Amino acid sequence: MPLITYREAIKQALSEEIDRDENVCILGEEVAQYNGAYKVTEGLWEKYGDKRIIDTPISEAAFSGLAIGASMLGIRPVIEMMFMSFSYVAFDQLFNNASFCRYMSGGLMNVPIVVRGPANGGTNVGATHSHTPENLVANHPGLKVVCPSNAYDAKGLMKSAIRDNDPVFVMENTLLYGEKWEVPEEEYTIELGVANTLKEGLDVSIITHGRCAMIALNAAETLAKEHSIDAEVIDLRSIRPLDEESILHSVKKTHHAVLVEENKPFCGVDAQISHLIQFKAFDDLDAPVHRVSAIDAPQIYSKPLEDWQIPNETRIIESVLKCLA
Amino acid sequence: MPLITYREAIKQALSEEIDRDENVCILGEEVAQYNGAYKVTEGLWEKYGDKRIIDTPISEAAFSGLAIGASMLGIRPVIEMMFMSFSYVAFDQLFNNASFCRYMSGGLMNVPIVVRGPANGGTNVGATHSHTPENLVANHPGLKVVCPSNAYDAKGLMKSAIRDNDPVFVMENTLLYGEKWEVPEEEYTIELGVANTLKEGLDVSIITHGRCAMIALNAAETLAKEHSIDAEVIDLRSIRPLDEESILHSVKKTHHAVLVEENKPFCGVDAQISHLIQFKAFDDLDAPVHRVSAIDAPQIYSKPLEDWQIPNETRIIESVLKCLA
Amino acid sequence: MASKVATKKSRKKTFEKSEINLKLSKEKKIALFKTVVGIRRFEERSLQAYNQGKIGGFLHLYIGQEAVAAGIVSLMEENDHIITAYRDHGHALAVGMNMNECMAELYGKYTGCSKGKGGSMHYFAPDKRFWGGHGIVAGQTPLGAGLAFALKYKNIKGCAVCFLGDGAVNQGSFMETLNLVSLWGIPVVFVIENNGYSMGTSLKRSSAEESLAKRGEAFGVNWDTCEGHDIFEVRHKANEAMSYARDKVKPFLLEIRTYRYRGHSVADANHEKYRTKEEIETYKKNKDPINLLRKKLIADKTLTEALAKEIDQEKKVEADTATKFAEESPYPPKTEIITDVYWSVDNDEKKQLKGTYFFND
Amino acid sequence: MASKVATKKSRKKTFEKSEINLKLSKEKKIALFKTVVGIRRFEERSLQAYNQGKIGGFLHLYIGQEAVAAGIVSLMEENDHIITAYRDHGHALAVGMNMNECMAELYGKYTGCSKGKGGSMHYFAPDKRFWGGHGIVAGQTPLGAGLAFALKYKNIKGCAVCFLGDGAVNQGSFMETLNLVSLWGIPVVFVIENNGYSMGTSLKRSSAEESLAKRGEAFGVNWDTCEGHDIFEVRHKANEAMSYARDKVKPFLLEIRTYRYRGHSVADANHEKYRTKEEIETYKKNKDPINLLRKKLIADKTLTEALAKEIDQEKKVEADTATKFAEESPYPPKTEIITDVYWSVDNDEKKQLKGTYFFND
Ligand SMILES: Cc1ncc(C[n+]2csc(CCOP(=O)(O)OP(=O)(O)O)c2C)c(N)n1
Ligand SMILES: Cc1ncc(C[n+]2csc(CCOP(=O)(O)OP(=O)(O)O)c2C)c(N)n1
Ligand SMILES: [Mg+2]
Ligand SMILES: [Mg+2]
Repeated sequence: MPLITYREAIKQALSEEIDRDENVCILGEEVAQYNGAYKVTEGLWEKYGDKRIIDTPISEAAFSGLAIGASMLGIRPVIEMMFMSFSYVAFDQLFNNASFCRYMSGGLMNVPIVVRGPANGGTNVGATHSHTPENLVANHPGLKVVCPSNAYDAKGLMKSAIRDNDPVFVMENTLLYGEKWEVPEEEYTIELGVANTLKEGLDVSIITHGRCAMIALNAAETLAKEHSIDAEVIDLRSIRPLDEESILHSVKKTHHAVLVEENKPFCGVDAQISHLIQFKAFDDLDAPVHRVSAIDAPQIYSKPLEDWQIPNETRIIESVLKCLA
Repeated sequence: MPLITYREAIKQALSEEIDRDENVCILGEEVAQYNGAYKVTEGLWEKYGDKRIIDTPISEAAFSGLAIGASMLGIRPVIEMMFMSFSYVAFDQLFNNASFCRYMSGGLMNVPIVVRGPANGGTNVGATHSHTPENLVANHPGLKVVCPSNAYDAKGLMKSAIRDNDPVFVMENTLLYGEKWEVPEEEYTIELGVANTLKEGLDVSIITHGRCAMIALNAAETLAKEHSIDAEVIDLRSIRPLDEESILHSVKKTHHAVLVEENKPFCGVDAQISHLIQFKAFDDLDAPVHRVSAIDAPQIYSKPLEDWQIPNETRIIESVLKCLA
Repeated sequence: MASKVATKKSRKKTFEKSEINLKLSKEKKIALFKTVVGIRRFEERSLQAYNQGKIGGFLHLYIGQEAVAAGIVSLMEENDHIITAYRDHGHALAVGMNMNECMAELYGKYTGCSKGKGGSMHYFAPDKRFWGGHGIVAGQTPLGAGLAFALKYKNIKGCAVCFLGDGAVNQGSFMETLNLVSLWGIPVVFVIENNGYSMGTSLKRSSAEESLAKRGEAFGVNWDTCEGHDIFEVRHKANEAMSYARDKVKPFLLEIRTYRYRGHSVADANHEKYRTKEEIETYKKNKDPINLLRKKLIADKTLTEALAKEIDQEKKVEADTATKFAEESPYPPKTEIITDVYWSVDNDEKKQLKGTYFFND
Repeated sequence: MASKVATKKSRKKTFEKSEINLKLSKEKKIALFKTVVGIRRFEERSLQAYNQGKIGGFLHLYIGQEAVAAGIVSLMEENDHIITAYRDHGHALAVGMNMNECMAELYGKYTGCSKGKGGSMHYFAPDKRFWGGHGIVAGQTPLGAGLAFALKYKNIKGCAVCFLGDGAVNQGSFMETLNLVSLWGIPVVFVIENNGYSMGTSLKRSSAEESLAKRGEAFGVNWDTCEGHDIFEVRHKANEAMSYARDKVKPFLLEIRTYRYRGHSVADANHEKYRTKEEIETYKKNKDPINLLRKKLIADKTLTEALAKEIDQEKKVEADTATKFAEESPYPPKTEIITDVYWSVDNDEKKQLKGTYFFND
């Protein structure tokens, strides 16, 4: 299988879906002529032209809303937020209109848009550019959200998201864009709502999503080597819908859960998952569910501090050790 | 003690603080000449005039940001969101600028604004007007949020919020505006971060906030009468800062926790509190933490269905019975 | 009303004689009359139900503005679409939604147009190319642009008409959208229904420049103004705007001066505080769109006094019937709370969908 | 650059001779020169550090635009305030922040102006009435209005100057703010630093109307345009704008045409793709603000070639020293991650604060 970057995998997904369905188009700042701020859409404008790949002014509310309106008539816009942080200036459009129109019409319409872009810290760009709003999305029934941790998932989930008839957010990660994974040449999709067990294990379930899954996997290896702890690592991939079954199945086996994510802790995604586990697997737990999140403050600029603020191997290992203590 | 409405209590707080500090002013849509959409500011414009009570155009982003900028120079604006739902169109100003400016300046400034307005369902106004974004606020370090459940708290917390040097959201409730409680004539404030035990009990801790606290209190009485269950009811009052101590103290006594709120469940405030309890009182729990939230869908318009969608006595009682089963 | 407002010179004085209006058959004119009367009667009947406590929430009445929605919808061609704000009953009835489903929706009944899920502010009829009914001020404006974008994308000749109020022009989403549609050549007509007030705030207290349509110039958007009480003027001006949008594939900004007789919503008990009783009465007397149309149609022999009365009576009965229908209809079952959230859940006939979608304990 | 852009006729041809510029003492003129040179040298040095991998994140260089910040800040009176976007090093140095704290901030060091918490995009110096440094496009514009609002509220004569880019004008928050400040009479001067591009998007691809200042008319805001390479013109025009704001207690919209030599940020490797090399070179050759100022100051005998060189050398050394200072400074301790979040926590000297503020397991 070819080894390709996360960036390339997403681009393939976009390109293949543009080829497959004439209603798929891409809108966003600098996505066309500039090739995308993070080069995810590189070459697409040259290939598909102005109709399918559309540069927008810096008007996130307007072009998000425009995409929603267009989707009601069957267009399937994929909008790029240059950073997911910028969804804050389009919040009403994305979190009210996209999520509720179907419901308020009694099911007479649907909003098949995709909102994609990077949602991560770790690149020392400061508090305003480091939001990970998958928790905010998941809080709004009507929206769906996935967080691919690797190139294979990024491609498969992106294709499913584009084909999905509901609004789907795809949370990418600038730190992963350049990383490579094996991705098959044949067409495939990954269903929303299906977690991926990255490593099986018996002692503790590390449940995680996004880039944290990759860090957790490293941590699990260290745990095995240095602490003889056999951790299972579950990459949720999809936050809403959520693969509860995999979570519960794992916890019932290991009796210990450590949740790892980049969200700020208060009402992060893992607050919900912690509740879920203790609610549905109460008797299976031998210890409280532990969480490793971003340290609870606005994202700090200073690189070494930010690297400590967001989850890292050390903090994950510490948490697992505490959980198993 | 005089019996006054929740609305009147808030108005008294606003009026007393305007008298006390010349930098306190009120901005919002229809707050002045129209007396406020919900009449919370009735009479204040007549009393204090254009300088202190300021009608705005329907430009929430602009006037929220303006308030933040003004607060940096020592003005203490209290901005009314006619509905907290409308904070969505000012999201970036409120959730980025208000929360992070202090941090990004390394503590060189602070943003003493208050954002107040109703955040509730139960009035069949549909999905776009029924948000309860206290979870979104609490997710953002740098912001504070309180949810008064009665007139006494509303006044005391509002005064503290206005005197606070950080941005504080005060989540009110249109269904409470007309309800009466005893409120002393003498000046008082209620510190942020202190919960209120509405009823002591031994069997189960019902932990709640906002109007749900009042419903939970009724439920507790029914539980006592009809099921001989002695429930403790804790009204959090303040979500961030949070009175962890009271929560844990209660759970360690009753060994059972039922959390009640109007938030949508996925990453609602109670997801965080559930995590907290299982994390810090794991061995004290005899049963999983149960939650009663708004049923997980956009807010429905139809009145009887909405009354079922948001927490009500019946659903609380059912949940307590399940938790104790 | 304000004087320093920019107005473009009208080419026609009597709009009945303009081409688009001369085309109207007798039946079409009667249909227009039926529409405006129907809206008025429906609204009055719903107000009664509200006052009886049978419906709650918000009720934003369109009374006084009927000629705007009726006039514009009458111009809609097969590929035109419309969308509006929360004051949406007039537009809904004009596109042909029936009183039963509309009234039942107000009652929160299962037979309502949105099964009782949307309510007064959120009517929808995609089959009639009516895309709501939106509660957040100006929130519908980018959506309206999106409908028109879709037409252009699909190479379909048509336009989208997006209504908004005079207060809504000060939302950023609308202003961003004006630039976007101009830049891209999107065939959307924004119709500002300028009724002089946003809730209790008069236009001059909310907009620094009182000419709202002229704002279009800042974004290179063509604009015009129009009086909203005369349905023939509305049709004339809107026809120009909509034809321009369709033919040139460009946006247009049309400001229509109109008036609401009632408060902002039924809950607005203040509405004689922020404007005088005389202001209201003068408008009613001189500019009531229904009276005006009736007079004109009687003058040109389309209607007789008797026929006009008959139509009025017919619409009253229709509204009463709708009320009865709404009252007798059932509420949605509780299970309906969590349907219509996700297309994929609603269409999961084979029960193959993976993962949990709803998170109730 | 675009031609159909509206320009207001300038009363003066040689702005050196305008009143506000004639007032400049020799020392003041030298100070201006030092400022622009200082900005340039600081930026070049920081670019070097970035390319060496010593600093990361974003680095939006101001090179080419120096005369704008330097000129305007030189007009600030004791009660004036300023605020800008992420391209903020020029403004920071112009208000008198020193290179050490600025460079250390880029390095994320504890000695940085924001203790390493804000970074390149988020410099602040409230003591110098400089309120940031803001990363979200146009997010600073309502804040700027708020600073001016505070002045008016407190009956202080002064103004706030709020900078934004040519791409930022299409954010709703800015357009809402224009209406608000006009309606309320807020003494804020919005300065659009029109460098022709928002990232890789030329002005005509982002704004339907290329005259950005003229948008002010839609909101009744007075406006003017200005060339940004000649610091005397900047001072002349900005002085009119700021005096107007202070004296009339009203907003003003000033569009200044300028140019950035580098990419949007250092990460922008494309910047010779969306514009030609010639375009860049032509500007540098004919309009470099530092060259221009040097020539003028040599012509009027304020400077000699030798003194100009000396100043340049001095600023290079200052930038090098700052780099050394930054490199040798410590990172903040980990405990600093959760300070400066809440005023009340930071000032809880008696440890009486109730409740939990931070929620780490
Ligand atoms: C973003 C937002 N802010 C405030 C409101 C509350 N609100 C509803 S209608 C309205 C007035 C709008 O006036 P206008 O646009 O003139 O329309 P009209 O009601 O006159 O039809 C306000 C303030 C809202 N629904 N959404
Ligand atoms: C709301 C938002 N959208 C997008 C961005 C990403 N971004 C940062 S700067 C920029 C271009 C801004 O251009 P302009 O306003 O002309 O300022 P300049 O960079 O030329 O100084 C963009 C798109 C952002 N920071 N915030
Ligand atoms: Mg109006
Ligand atoms: Mg620019």
